[in-house]
Amino acid sequence: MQSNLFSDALEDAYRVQIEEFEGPLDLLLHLIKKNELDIYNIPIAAITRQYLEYMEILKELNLDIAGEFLVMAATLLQIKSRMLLPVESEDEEAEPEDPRAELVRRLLEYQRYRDASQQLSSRHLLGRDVFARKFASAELADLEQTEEPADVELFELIEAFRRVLARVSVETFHDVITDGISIADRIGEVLSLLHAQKTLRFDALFSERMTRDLLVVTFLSILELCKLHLIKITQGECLGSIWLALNAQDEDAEGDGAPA
Amino acid sequence: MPSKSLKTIVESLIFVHDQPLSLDRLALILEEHERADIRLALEELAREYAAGGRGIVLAQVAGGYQLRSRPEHADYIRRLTKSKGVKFSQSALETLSIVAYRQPVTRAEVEYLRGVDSGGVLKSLLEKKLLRILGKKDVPGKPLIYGTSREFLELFGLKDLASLPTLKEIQELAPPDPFADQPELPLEAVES
Amino acid sequence: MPSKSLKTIVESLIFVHDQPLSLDRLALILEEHERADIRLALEELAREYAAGGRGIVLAQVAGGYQLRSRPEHADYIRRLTKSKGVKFSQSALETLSIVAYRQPVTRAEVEYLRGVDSGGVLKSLLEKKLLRILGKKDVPGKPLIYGTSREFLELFGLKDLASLPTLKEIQELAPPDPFADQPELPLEAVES
Repeated sequence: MQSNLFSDALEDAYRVQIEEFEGPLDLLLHLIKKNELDIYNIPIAAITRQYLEYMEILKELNLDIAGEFLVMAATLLQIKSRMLLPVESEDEEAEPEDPRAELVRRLLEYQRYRDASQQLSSRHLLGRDVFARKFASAELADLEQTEEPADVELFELIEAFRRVLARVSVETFHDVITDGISIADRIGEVLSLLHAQKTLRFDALFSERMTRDLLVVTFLSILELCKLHLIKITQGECLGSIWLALNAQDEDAEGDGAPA
Repeated sequence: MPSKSLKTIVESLIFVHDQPLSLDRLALILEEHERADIRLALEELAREYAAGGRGIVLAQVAGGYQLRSRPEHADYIRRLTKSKGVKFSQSALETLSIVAYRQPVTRAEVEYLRGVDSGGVLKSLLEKKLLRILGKKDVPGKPLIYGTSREFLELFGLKDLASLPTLKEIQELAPPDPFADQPELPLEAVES
Repeated sequence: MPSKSLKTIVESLIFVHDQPLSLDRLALILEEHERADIRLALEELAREYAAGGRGIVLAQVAGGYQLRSRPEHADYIRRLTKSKGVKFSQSALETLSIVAYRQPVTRAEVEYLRGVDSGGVLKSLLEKKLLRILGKKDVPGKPLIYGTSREFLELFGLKDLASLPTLKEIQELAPPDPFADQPELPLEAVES
């Protein structure tokens, strides 16, 4: 059902395979258009027959048919049978609604949004037709240590939690393996990383793939380096990341954002 | 009158910022200047860019101002960035337009209108930050409600939601209109 | 003479590129144009920018051309970075999510889930008033218990904690294989 990108009306002529239809409403609109039918007065028997023929073709081609297409097939058959029944006059006051009315409303509504979506995609899209400078300018690079996205969405919070949970299970799985790396070794590693990169994000030292032992060893190494005044720990503005930097020779270590 | 330098300062700021810059934000940054002067500077800048003959245009998007490349040059820029450009499936576009016009909207409402399951496409639009979760609807089952984001406006170059192209009136489709009670644009939420 | 459009094309390209663009690179991209013409276009562009009165300058750096904000405006540019909104590191977001979903929660519980020391980030979230201390847990050591604050709800635009989407709700958006147990088509039963 996931046809690719900006398929437009021009392509309709070539859309024979059901997989190129977004759903049953899309298929029905196509049939109505192809047969030049009046959407307000759909010949329900004919359209049902054609709809089911499409399903048959699909079946012969051995393609998966989404449940929605089956539901619509059932709906069409139901409308067809209601059209055949004589109008029952149980409640005499209410004008009996045309059995097709609900379907027509949905088709019109759907067509509206499909038109709107085509209008949207014909605009100058950022990243396709027009381009902006979505990167930190060279002149800003010296001014700030950029952190990740500025705006936080609820979705990101949930995704963060999901990552945490995913990691916990992986970690307990690998808990038995020990890296056997000593604090002294790890201190050496951290220092050489710092010599190479000048500053390091605290988080960057804790990879998701690390075992709990290695996480602990890494953490203790950082504390040790801090105690020895070999590194400086600072925190970016607001809720920023914690940064590690080599301590300049004569400066005192800043305890600023140091972990407790 | 805004000083000539105020205009160039505003231009610098818009240029450097990686998001559209609003008048509010500019007024906050340029606190020593009058808001009215900043507005004038912006207007003059917009006039200058509109006068054309430039490879850069000043666009009003997502409640702010942003410099963008000239649309006519897209081909050349794609050669440079080697990007194929953003592509949207029909299902993504349909879902986006439904959410854009009917927000706040639930998944069930989107699915009723599209006639197909839309969970996957909603999720991928959330991941792309084009949609956001606005909260939960105060009806039984408390379904999540969705709306469009700032990124959505940026992507489609819209100043705000009110600048969305008007939905085609259904009346246009058929002279005799048996469904005259069809709701107008600020559509009521569909209960499915 | 280079065409006027070549100049604007070059301007667009330099504008969108995040690095200085050299004449060689431009000649490669604009293969249908003469190198000499591209050079002329660049020179003309440079003259225009140099003529001044602009917030953007065309700088020749690292063997290429790059648009930059006017150096005299550096102070204003700096204000732009200062007034940037709250930024969340991955660790802040993780910690916040754990407290949000597991509250009331102790530091030890947060650290167990994250696998790293979280004292610093908890402290900074407390300072930002996004978390609050709910009390002390009645176990040996009496650890502090944390919860989210009113400001947390405001930040995420939530009415209350019950409006927080559940993990399940997000997971339901995109089930692994929605059509795995697709029923057979009941077409035989249907007359056609």
